[in-house]
Amino acid sequence: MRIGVTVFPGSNCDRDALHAVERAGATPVELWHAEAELKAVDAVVVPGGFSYGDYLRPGAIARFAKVMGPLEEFAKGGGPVLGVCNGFQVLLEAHLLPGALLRNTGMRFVSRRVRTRIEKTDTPWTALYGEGETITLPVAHNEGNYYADEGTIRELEEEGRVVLRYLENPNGSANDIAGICNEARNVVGLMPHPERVSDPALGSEEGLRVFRSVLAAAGAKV
Amino acid sequence: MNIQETYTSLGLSDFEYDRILELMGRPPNYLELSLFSVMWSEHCGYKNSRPLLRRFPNTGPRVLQGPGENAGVIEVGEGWALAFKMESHNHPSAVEPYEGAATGVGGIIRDVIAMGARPVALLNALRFGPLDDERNRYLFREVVRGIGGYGNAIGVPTVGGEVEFSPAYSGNPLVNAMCVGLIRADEVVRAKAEAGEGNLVVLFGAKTGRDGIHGATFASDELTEESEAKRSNVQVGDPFAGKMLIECSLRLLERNLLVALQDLGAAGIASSASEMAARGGVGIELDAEKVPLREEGMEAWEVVISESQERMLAVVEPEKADEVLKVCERYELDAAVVGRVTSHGELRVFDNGEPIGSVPAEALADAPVYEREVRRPAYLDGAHRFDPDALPEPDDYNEVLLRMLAHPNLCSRASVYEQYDSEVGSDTVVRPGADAAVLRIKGTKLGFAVTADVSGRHCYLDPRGGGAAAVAEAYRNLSCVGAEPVALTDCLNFGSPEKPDGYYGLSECVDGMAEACEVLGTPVVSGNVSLFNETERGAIYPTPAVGMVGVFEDVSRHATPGFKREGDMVVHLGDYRPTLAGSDYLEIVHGKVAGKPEQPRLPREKEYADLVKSLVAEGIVDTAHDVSGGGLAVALAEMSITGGIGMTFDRVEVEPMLSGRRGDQALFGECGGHFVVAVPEERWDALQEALGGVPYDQIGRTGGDRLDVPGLLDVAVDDLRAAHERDLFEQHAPEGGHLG
Amino acid sequence: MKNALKVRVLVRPKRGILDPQGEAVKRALPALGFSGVGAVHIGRLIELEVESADEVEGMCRRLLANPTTEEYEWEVVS
Amino acid sequence: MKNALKVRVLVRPKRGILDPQGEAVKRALPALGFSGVGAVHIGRLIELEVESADEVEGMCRRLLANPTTEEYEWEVVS
Ligand SMILES: Nc1ncnc2c1ncn2[C@@H]1O[C@H](COP(=O)(O)OP(=O)(O)O)[C@@H](O)[C@H]1O
Ligand SMILES: [Mg+2]
Repeated sequence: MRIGVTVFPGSNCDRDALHAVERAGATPVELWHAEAELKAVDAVVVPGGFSYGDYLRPGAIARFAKVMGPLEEFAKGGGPVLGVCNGFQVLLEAHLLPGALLRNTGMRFVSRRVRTRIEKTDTPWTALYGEGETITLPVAHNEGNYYADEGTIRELEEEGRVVLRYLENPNGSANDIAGICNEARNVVGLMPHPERVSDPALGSEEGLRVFRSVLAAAGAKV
Repeated sequence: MNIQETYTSLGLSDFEYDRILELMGRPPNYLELSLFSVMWSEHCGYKNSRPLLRRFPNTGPRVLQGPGENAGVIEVGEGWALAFKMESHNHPSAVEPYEGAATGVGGIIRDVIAMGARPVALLNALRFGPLDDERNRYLFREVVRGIGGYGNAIGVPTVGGEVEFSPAYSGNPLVNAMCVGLIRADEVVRAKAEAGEGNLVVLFGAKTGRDGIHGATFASDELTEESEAKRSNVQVGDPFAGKMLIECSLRLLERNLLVALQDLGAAGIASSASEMAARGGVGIELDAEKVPLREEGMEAWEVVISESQERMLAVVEPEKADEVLKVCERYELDAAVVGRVTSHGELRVFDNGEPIGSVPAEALADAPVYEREVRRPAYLDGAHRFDPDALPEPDDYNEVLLRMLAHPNLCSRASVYEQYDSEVGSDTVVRPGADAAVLRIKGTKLGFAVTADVSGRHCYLDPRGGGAAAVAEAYRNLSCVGAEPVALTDCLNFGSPEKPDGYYGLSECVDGMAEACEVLGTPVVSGNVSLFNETERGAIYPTPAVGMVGVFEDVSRHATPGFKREGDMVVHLGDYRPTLAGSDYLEIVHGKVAGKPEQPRLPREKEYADLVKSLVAEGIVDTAHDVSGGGLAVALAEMSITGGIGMTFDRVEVEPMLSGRRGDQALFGECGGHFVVAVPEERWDALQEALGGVPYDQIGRTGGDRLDVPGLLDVAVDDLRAAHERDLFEQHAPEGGHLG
Repeated sequence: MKNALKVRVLVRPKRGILDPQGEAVKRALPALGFSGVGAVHIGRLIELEVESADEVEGMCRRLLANPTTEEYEWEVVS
Repeated sequence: MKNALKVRVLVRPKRGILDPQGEAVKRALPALGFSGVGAVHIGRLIELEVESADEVEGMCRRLLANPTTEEYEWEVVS
């Protein structure tokens, strides 16, 4: 299986994501922002970082990058797409997911480990977790405060589209939302960084199943 | 302005001007004078510190590159090497803290890139005035935000540092940034314009504007009311461009397109070009009009000394120039051929073909050297006459410990380092909060550890001992996580060298550091000097900052300070000769900075630290902490708090430790050279055997939820934590300037 | 650019949307001795030079403001 | 607040000071299909309700703008 990782100017977790993909047992493929092609990948990770410096708004400029055209098609066609941190912001700006990420209520960048709960396992990115399972994940962001209008939040909750929830909310997110998926459930955005806890050498492998899940999902389909 | 006013305003002395006349054989024009002004400033030319720096040992079996290049380089193993350096950005941060700190980080990153290394870790050492003052709070908050703002965006983890507060730094904060880069040992790039004549000089990165013109001279002056007026010099960092510059530089090197690479720092293109020329023994000609500009109407002299950030200068073979420009385009950076390497040995600047300045590169690189007068300051005798026994002994040690743990100098630094991304890169094995940060090298079992340590108060009370103590503390911190300390970089933050008692502090500190480096076997491979850290109120403490790097053969064998299990045996090892002289306790509880701290016993420091390191490396110990600020009680409290497990002293052990000592001395006295480790009972025999002849005491056991030293202390771990986990930005309403 | 128009775009948080920055400023003002301040809102000021104003509306909608959380207005200032 | 004045403060990078945000947006625009855009500058819009306009100048100087790198202007809008 080939998993692509987009690289925008200013992405900085791209190498980490490629490493995690490799550890999960898939073939990592770099997707350069200026090339409008997905190189026949089976899934795409939009990694964290500060695409275009986070200038204007995080993700606002990156969503117009050339690679985003085919990526949007891929997502709409049901291809598994994961946005992590800045990648989540990009997917929101591209309207592949609803809502927005506002400045943290504490007005500071937060980098720490937080306990979270896996709420839904019926997405290609969470299939290998147990529903209700608690995992500890790193967060590192300035704008991770999830916001959507009341109707949207209600819809997300009712349709079971809140995929990951903070047990220790680090940023003021509505309903402690740490991650959501689209209606078709193939596009997932997460604020915490599973790729940073995907290697036992760093003391935790709790995030690796995110990448293994998409492999397993593909295996089941083939 | 007459000529004397001109060179004086550029920071040059009469003596220096005469020397320039002699070297040039004619009067210099304004551009040439500007070049001398920046290249002969302390920041670039080390004119007051060069003879002192020669005292540092700088060779060793793992040293691949000592001082003199953009960064020092040491060998790790399996062909891997680390490039690292520390640098100050004190003055810019005093004027504009956010951008000053941010550009400090950007600048040190580029030094590491210039060696061809990928930046993989950042650290910082910070000093501010006390937080009860609004301006100090503002500087602290914005400096931390600036460090994070740059480091987080650029994707290099900030893994460690140091921060303390003292009135000695009010108005003159210290902002020292350190960067470590990873590189293949056989791919180290040197900033020499070698391969001589005919090669081209390429500038790439951000466009050039009027940023920080004469910033280097500014950094070498005392801070006065007037420097407020020089504010238009502030440089603004662009981490986004910085990130592109990292990736672009590494790509150019990987594709073997460059002959030499040099970052642009103080005095911009002119300074970088003259350094490259001097190192390579060649000349360089620059065409000012070829430089991509951000602003209109810039004069040629402004163009070549502008300090716009996020730029690099490379020497390129002519046939590869097009390819270089193409790579830069891929990363959306401006790039242009702005000059060529020649054999005439001069740095020559042209403006549309007209020569507008020409100076021998050697002359610029050869700043005059001053041996300053040394006089032992009078305050030392007074400070040393202090008698700790004259202090009243507290009657409630619980309360004293809680107060100390909550003090800004001893409380948790989490509110600082949680603003830094410490994990990006996925190599951080031990995150901030331990004695040193630990990182792995992907694809190997190898790793390295880094720490930054500073000893301002100690140096104030005893410059020589304090200099040695900073090096020794760094050595201990690395040993505690299980790394073999290898080499260090330093940043010497001092007052004016023109004042004989100020120069005494500098000279003595350097001697103390040099001696410790000799004994501990950790050479100095790079560094930076920041003098004239004075305000109208006087000089800062003599404050050398040490950034030390150590290596692991097997990074999975490392230790952290937190207690890990109930029932572990807690062992104190090393020297125990606690003194209150110069201690945190004395300053926090009694408001005194006085006494003569214990002299470090360097050979023993080494023996004990090496032992701790090997205990960790052999897998006997996974819990270790050195005893430093706040003494034994604070060290144990930190181990309890981070581990979430209490500890009880054995009654029989307390007696000998106390013998003839007051409770405060035993609990809070400081001396260096000692450690606390914890092991499960089944490894107790192995530990005793490994300890050999080293002095040690099994002082108690982990367990429960209290820290209990019978007769002296008995506090719940939760209370310790509540005191310790204090947010240093509590009153963090943005007071004054910049919303962020 | 010849004959450029200067356009000013103001982007502000939509009514009812959390504005942590505005809140922080509001809290800071009394500490600095400024009383009598009510609501504070912080947004973005964008100044552009354009050849024609035709595309400004599109730029605002698609790029300069986020319709989920922000509203905008723009005018040609010279 | 009764009888509040609405004040609008515009804060922008000082002339000559690098404006990385503006630069990045300007560079990105053509790729997004917006051509014919010259200089772009990005600053802050601050809207406040105050009882009197007397203190606005002080607020700008001390908190709302960073005098080292930014310039500001303000007006009462209603
Ligand atoms: N300015 C800072 N930036 C990042 N980390 C910091 C900073 N100051 C302190 N730390 C981290 O907090 C921990 C405790 O620091 P310190 O008390 O100085 O340790 P030690 O006494 O072992 O040198 C260390 O892990 C250190 O790296
Ligand atoms: Mg320590």
